[in-house]
Amino acid sequence: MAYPFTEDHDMIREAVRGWAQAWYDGGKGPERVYQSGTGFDLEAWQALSGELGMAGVAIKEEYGGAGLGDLGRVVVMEELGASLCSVPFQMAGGICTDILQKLGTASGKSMYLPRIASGQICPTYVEGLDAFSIKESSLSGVVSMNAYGNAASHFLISFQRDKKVSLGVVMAANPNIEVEQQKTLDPTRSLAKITFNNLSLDDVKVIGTTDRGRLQDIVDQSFIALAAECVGGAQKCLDITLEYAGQREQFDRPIASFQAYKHRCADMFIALEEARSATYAAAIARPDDKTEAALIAKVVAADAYFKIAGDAIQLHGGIGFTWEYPLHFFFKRARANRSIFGSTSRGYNKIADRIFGNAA
Amino acid sequence: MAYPFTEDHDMIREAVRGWAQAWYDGGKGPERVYQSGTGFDLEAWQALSGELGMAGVAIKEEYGGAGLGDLGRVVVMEELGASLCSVPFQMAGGICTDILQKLGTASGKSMYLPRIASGQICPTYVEGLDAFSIKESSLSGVVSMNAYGNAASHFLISFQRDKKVSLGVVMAANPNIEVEQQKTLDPTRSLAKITFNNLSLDDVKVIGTTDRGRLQDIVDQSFIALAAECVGGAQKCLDITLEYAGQREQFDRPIASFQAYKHRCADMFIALEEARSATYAAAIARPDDKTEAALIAKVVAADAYFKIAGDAIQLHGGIGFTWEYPLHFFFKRARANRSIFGSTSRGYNKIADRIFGNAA
Amino acid sequence: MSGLIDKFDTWMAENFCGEFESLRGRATPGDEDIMPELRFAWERKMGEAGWVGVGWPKEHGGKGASLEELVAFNEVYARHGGPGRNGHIGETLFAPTLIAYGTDAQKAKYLPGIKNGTELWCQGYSEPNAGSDLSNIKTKARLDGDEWVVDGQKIWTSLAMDADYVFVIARAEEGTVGRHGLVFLLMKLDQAGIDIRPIKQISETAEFNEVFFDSARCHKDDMIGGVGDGWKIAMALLGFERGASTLGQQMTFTNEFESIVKLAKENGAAHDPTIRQRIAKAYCGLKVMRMTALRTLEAAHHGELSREGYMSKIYWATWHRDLGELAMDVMGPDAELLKDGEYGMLHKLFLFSRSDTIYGGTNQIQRNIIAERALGMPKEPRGKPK
Amino acid sequence: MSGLIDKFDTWMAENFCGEFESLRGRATPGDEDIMPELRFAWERKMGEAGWVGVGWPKEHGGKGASLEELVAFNEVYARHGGPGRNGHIGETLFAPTLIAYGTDAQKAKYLPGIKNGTELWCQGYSEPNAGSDLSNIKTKARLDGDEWVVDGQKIWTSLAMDADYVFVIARAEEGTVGRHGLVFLLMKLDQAGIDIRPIKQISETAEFNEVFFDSARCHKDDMIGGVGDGWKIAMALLGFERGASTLGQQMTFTNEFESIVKLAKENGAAHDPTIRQRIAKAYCGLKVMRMTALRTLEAAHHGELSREGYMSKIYWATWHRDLGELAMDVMGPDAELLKDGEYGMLHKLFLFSRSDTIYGGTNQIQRNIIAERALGMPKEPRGKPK
Repeated sequence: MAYPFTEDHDMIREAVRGWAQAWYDGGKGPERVYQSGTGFDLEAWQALSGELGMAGVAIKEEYGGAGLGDLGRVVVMEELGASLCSVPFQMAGGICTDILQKLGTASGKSMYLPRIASGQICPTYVEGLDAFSIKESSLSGVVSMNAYGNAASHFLISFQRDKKVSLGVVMAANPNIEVEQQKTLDPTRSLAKITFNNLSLDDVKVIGTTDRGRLQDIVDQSFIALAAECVGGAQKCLDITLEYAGQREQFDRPIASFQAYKHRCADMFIALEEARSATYAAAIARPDDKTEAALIAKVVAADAYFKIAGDAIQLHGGIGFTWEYPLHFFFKRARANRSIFGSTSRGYNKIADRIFGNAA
Repeated sequence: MAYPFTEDHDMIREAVRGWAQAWYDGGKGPERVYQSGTGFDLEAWQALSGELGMAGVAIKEEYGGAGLGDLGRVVVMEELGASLCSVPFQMAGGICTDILQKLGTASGKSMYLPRIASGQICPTYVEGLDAFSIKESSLSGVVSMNAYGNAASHFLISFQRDKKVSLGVVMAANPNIEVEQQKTLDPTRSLAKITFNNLSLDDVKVIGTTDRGRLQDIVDQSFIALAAECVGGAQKCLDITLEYAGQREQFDRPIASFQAYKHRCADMFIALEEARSATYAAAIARPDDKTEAALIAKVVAADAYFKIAGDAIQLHGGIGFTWEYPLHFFFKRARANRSIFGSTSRGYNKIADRIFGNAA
Repeated sequence: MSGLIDKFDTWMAENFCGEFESLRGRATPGDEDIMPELRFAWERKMGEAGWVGVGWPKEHGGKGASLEELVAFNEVYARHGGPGRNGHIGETLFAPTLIAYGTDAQKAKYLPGIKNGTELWCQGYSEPNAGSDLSNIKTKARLDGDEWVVDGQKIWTSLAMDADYVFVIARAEEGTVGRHGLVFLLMKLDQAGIDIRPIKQISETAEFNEVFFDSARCHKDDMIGGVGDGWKIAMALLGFERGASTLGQQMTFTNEFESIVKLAKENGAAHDPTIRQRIAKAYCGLKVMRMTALRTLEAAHHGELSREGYMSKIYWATWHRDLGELAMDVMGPDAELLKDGEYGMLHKLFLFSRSDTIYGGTNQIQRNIIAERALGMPKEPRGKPK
Repeated sequence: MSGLIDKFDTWMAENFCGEFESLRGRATPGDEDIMPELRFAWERKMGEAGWVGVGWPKEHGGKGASLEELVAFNEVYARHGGPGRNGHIGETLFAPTLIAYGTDAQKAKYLPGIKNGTELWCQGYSEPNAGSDLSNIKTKARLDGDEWVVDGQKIWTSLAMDADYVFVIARAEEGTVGRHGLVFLLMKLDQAGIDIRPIKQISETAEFNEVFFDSARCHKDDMIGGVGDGWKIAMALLGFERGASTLGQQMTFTNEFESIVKLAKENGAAHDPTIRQRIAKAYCGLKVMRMTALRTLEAAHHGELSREGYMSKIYWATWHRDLGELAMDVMGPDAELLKDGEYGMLHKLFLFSRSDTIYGGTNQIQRNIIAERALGMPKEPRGKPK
C-alpha cells in the first residue's frame, strides 16, 4: 500500500491486474483485437464491467458504484494500460461518469449512473459544441475520432442551445445516427466518425445544463485517467525491457550489465516515475487545482509513455520492431495518447496560458 | 589536407595553431584577460595581425591580403576559438572586411583594406539602421553589445539616409563618440556600448551605399566565422575531456573505459562534426546559397558548442566547475555565441521563413 | 552540369513514365515490399540504358563518374521521383567490394548481372543471437569437395524476397571465435537448402527476412578472399555502405522532407512556431548530411577513412527517426487516422524509421564504434559481471 | 493551516524585517557565500524562536511537525522571501542521523547547538580522488589514546567556511577497501589540524571548500556507531538528504521560477511560443518534484525506502540546470550583460546550476544507482579494460 493509495485501491488493483494480464497473455490479447479489426473487445468489457464490477469504480456508492474516485479510476486505467485491453472504460467509467456526477441533474444521475456502474449501458462522450447545429428541434453534425464510438450503447452529447450548453443522452441505435469506424494507426483502440442526421431532440434525454468553461474543466480532468493509462503502459514497456535485458547476452554478458543500457533504463524509470507523480498528484488534487493538475498529468504522462515505448523498442534491437513482438502495440497506443484530446504541444500551451494569465 | 581545405590553408592553420595554443597556455591566456578586465588582448592582436599577418587572410591579394576567402577565415577562427584568444579578428578581418570587399566603393576599398590587412587599423562594425538618427548633418544614437568595441581604432557604421543605406568609416577617437565597456558573463570577449553624440557626418568617410537586404546578407554571412570559432572551441573542449578521461581512474578503471562515458563522448563528437560540416558547407557555398548556409552554420555550431562545453564540464566531475580549470571560459563563450547576433531560436525562425517563403 | 547528367536527366524524363508512373516516389523505407515485378522491370530498364554502376571504374563497365557527378546523378533521379531501388545492394555495396577484392573470374561472373539490372543481391550478415555483435557469427561453412556447405540462419536480410544472390559471412574454421576463421561466400538463393521467410514489421510491411541455410551450397570459387578474410571484406563493404550509398538515400530523405513541408503549408501546421523550429532543424540536418557525405567520400577518394565517416549511420538514422515523429506532429490531430494518397507514406515513415536506429548496427553500437575508433577510447572489459 | 504554521507565518512577518531585509531571496545556490555574519544572526533568531528542528520528535526538542506541516512550513518561509539557510546541513541532514544512530550523550551534546542556531555543520564526504565513488575513501583515522587522529583531505565541502563542526567519513582500519572499516566522526573545525580553503567556482563565488586534515583530532566519544559502521551511517544520512531537506529546496526553486516568469512578462519573452512551452515544462517539473517528495517521504514515514526516492537527486539537478538555461534564454539578447538588482541572481543560477548535476553524486552515478538499486540490474565488471 503505497501513498496515495489505500487498501481498497490495492484490492481492486490486484483483481484488475490478474484479469487484465490474463487477457493480455503475452501480447495475444492485442493481436486478437487487431485481427478482429474492431478495435474493441466486447467480451472483455462485459467481464470488466459485469463480473469485476469496475465500470463504476468512481461512481458514488449511492448510485451503485465503488466510490473510489479519481484514485480508483487511476488504478483501473494503469492496469488496462499495462494490458492494452480494448475496453471503453475511460469513456463510460471516466468522462461520462464525471459529466453525469458533476454536472447532471438528480434524475439524470439516477437514470444513468446505476446502469453504467452495472455495465448495462456503455456511453461514450461526443462533444458537439461547435460541431452540431440545431434546426427545428433536430440536431445535425459530424464528430470524428470518437474513442470506442463503435462500442457505445449510448452517446452522451453536449451541444449549444439558447446560449447555454445542454447535456443529453441518446441511444446509439437511432436511425438518425451513423457510426463509422475509422482506420487508425493504433489498432487496439477504435475511433469512429459519428454523424447526426436530423436527430430529433425528442430522442435526447437532457440530463443537465452547464457552461463551456465548466464543461471544459470536466473534460480536462478526465485526462487523469488517460495519464494513468500512459503510466500503466510505460511501466509494462519498462518491465518487458528489463526482463529481456536480463536474459539476452551480447559480448558474453547480459545486456542488462552494459552501462549505457543501464543508464537508458534509468532514464526510462525517471520518466516513468515523473509521469506517475504527475498523475497521482492530479488524482488527489483539490477541486480548484484539479484542472491544471490534470493538464500537467496528461502532457507529462503522454510524453513519458511515448519516450519509454520508443526506448523499449530500441533496447530490444531487431526483435523490437517486429510485429510478432508486442511492443509495437504499446508504441502505437503511446503515439495515439499524445494526440488524443489535443497534442502535448497544445497541452503545454494551455499550461503556459494559465501561468501567464493568457498574457501572450 | 582534408577536404575542403588546400595546402595553403593547412600552412596557415599550423602557424596560427602553434601561436594560439602558446597564447592559451593551458588556460593562462584567458585568465590573464579576465584579470585585466578589458576582455581584449592588444599584444595578441598586434602579433596576429602584424607578425602572423592574419588580419587579411580573407582580403584579396590586390589589397595586401592572403586571398584565402571564407575557408581561410574558418581556419583562423577555429584556432582562435580553440584558444579563446581575445582578439577582434572576427570584426576587423571578418565582417568589416566583407562589407568593404563586397559593398565598398573602389576608393573605400583601397583606403581601408590594405590597412586592415597590415594590422594598422582595427575597425568593428556598428549597425545603426534603426538606432541612429540624423539631424542637420550630425548623427546620434546608441548601440549596445558591440563586440570588441573597446578595441576598435575605427567604426564601420551603417545608417539610413535618404531611403538608402549608407556605409561609412569613422575614427573611434572622436570627441562625439563615447565607448563604454560593458560587464559581461563571458570575460574574454569584450562588449561595449557605443554612443554617438551629434557626430558630424563630415567625420564619416562614406565608403558605399547599399540596401537593407544586401547588407543583412553580408552580416548573416559573417556568421560563418562565428560558427568556425564554435567548432574550434568545441573541438578543444572534447580534446580536454578525452585527455582527462584517459588519465582519471574511478572504480579501478580509467573513466574513458566506461560505456556511458564513451557514449557521451561519442555524442559530443557527433555534435562537433555536425557543426563542422555545417560550417565548411557554408564556407564553400555558392554565393546564392551562402546566406542560408551561414544561418544554418551559426545555429548548428552554436548549439553544438554549448552542448559540448556543458558536457565537458559534466564529464570532468567536480573539477569541471571550478574557476581554476579553464573549461568554464569555453562554456561562457559558448553561451555568448548562442545569443550574439541573435539567438539560435531566432536563427531557426529565419531558416523556417526561408523554407516556407515567409508563409506563416 | 556535365554531359552525363544532362543525358540522364533527359533519359529519366523520357523513360520514367507509362507503367512506371505508379512507382513514383514509392518503395522508400517502410514501403519496400511493394510491386516487385514492376520494380524488377525498372531495374532492367535502368541497366539496359547503362545507368547502373555509373560510379564504377570504366574498366569494370562503369562510367567512372566523379563524386560530383554521382551526387548530381542521385539528385536528378530523386527529382524525377524515381522509386527506391531494389538493386542498390548489388550496385553500391557488393560491386565495389567485388571490384576491390574479387578475382577477375568472379568479376566477370557477377558484375554484368548487376550492371544489367537482371541480378539482385542481398546481404547475409546479421544472425538471431549475434545482434549487433557481428563478430559473434554462428553460421557454419564446411568444404565438401569443390563446394562450401552452409548451415545456419541469417536475419534482418532486407529485400531477400526479391534477390537472386546473397553474400554470406560464415564461420569456416570450427573453434575460432570473433573475427577469425570467417569466409565471405556468394550464394544463389534459389536452391533447396535456402528458405526465406519474411518478417512482418511494426509497419505491417515486410522488407526484412529470415534466411535459413540447411546444407545450402556454393562452389569454392564463389568465396571472395581466402579462409579467414571474411571479417576484413565484410568491414570493407560496410565502408562502402557509409559512403556512396548514402547519396541516394539522402535524396529520398529530401523528398520526404519536402512532402512534410508541403503538408504543413496545406494544413496550417506551418503557422505553429514549434513545428516551424523543428522543420528548420530537420532542414539543417539534411544539409549537414550532404556535407558530411562529401567529406567522407573525398577522403575515401584519397584512400583514407575519415573520422567523421563513423558518425554517418547514427546521424542519418536518428535524423530519420526524428523526421518520422515530426511528420506525425505535422499531421496534427489527424495523425491517428490512416490515409491513402500523397501523405499516406508518412505513417510508414514514422513506423519504419524506428528500425533505422537498430538495423545495420544499433545507435548504441555506433556510439561504441565512434568512441573506440574515431576517438581512440579504450574498449570495455568483456565477460561476466561480478 | 495548523496553528503551528499560522504562528510561524506571523513570526516571519514580524521578524524577517529590519536588518534582515537585505537577505530577502538571497543565499540561494551560487550565492551562498554572501553576508555570513548576518546569516549567523538569522540562524540564531530562528533558533531562539524555536523554528529550527520543527520536524524533529518532541522528545528531542523538536515540535514533531507532520509531513504536511513541514511542507507548509517551508512554503511559508519561501513566501516571506527567507534566505538560504546555512544551518540546514545540521538541521535536516546531521540531526536526524544523530537522532537515529547517536548515543544519548551525543544527542545531548550536539542537538542543542543545532536547535539554537548557534552551531553550524558541514559534510566531510567527497575526496579529491574518490570523485563520485564514496567507497573509495582515503582519509585515515587512527586511535591515539582517547582521541581519533585524522589525516587526509575532503573536497566540495559546502559552507565549511561558515561551519563550526564537520562530520567526517574516514578509514579507521588500514588495508580495508570499499565500504568496510569506515568511521563516522564529529570534529570541531576550529583546531590547528584543520585547514579550510575555499574553491572559486565557475560563478566566481566560493561556497565549496577543500578541507585539509593534518593530525586533526576528536574525542573517541565523538564517533557515531562503531568502527566499520561509517558506511551505513553515511548512507542513512544521504537518505535524509533525499527526503525532507528537498522541501526547502523546492521553495527556492519556486521562487526562482516565479522570478523568471515575472521577467518574461516584463521583457516580452512571454510572447515567444518556444519560451512559453519551456516555462510550462519547467512548471510541470516543479509539480512533479513536489509529488515525488511526498511519495518518498510518506514511504520513509512508514520506514520504507521507496524506489522513486532514487530519482530525486538527478531529477532536481537536471531540472535546475535546465532552469538556468531557460533563465538565460528568457533574458534574451541581454543575457550576456551582467546585471544588478532583482534579476542579477539569474546569472548565478545559470552558472552555479552546472554543479548541481555533479556534486552529491553526478548524474552518471545517479543513473548507476537507479539501475542497480531501483531496477535491480547487474553491476558492471570492475577492473582494467582489456
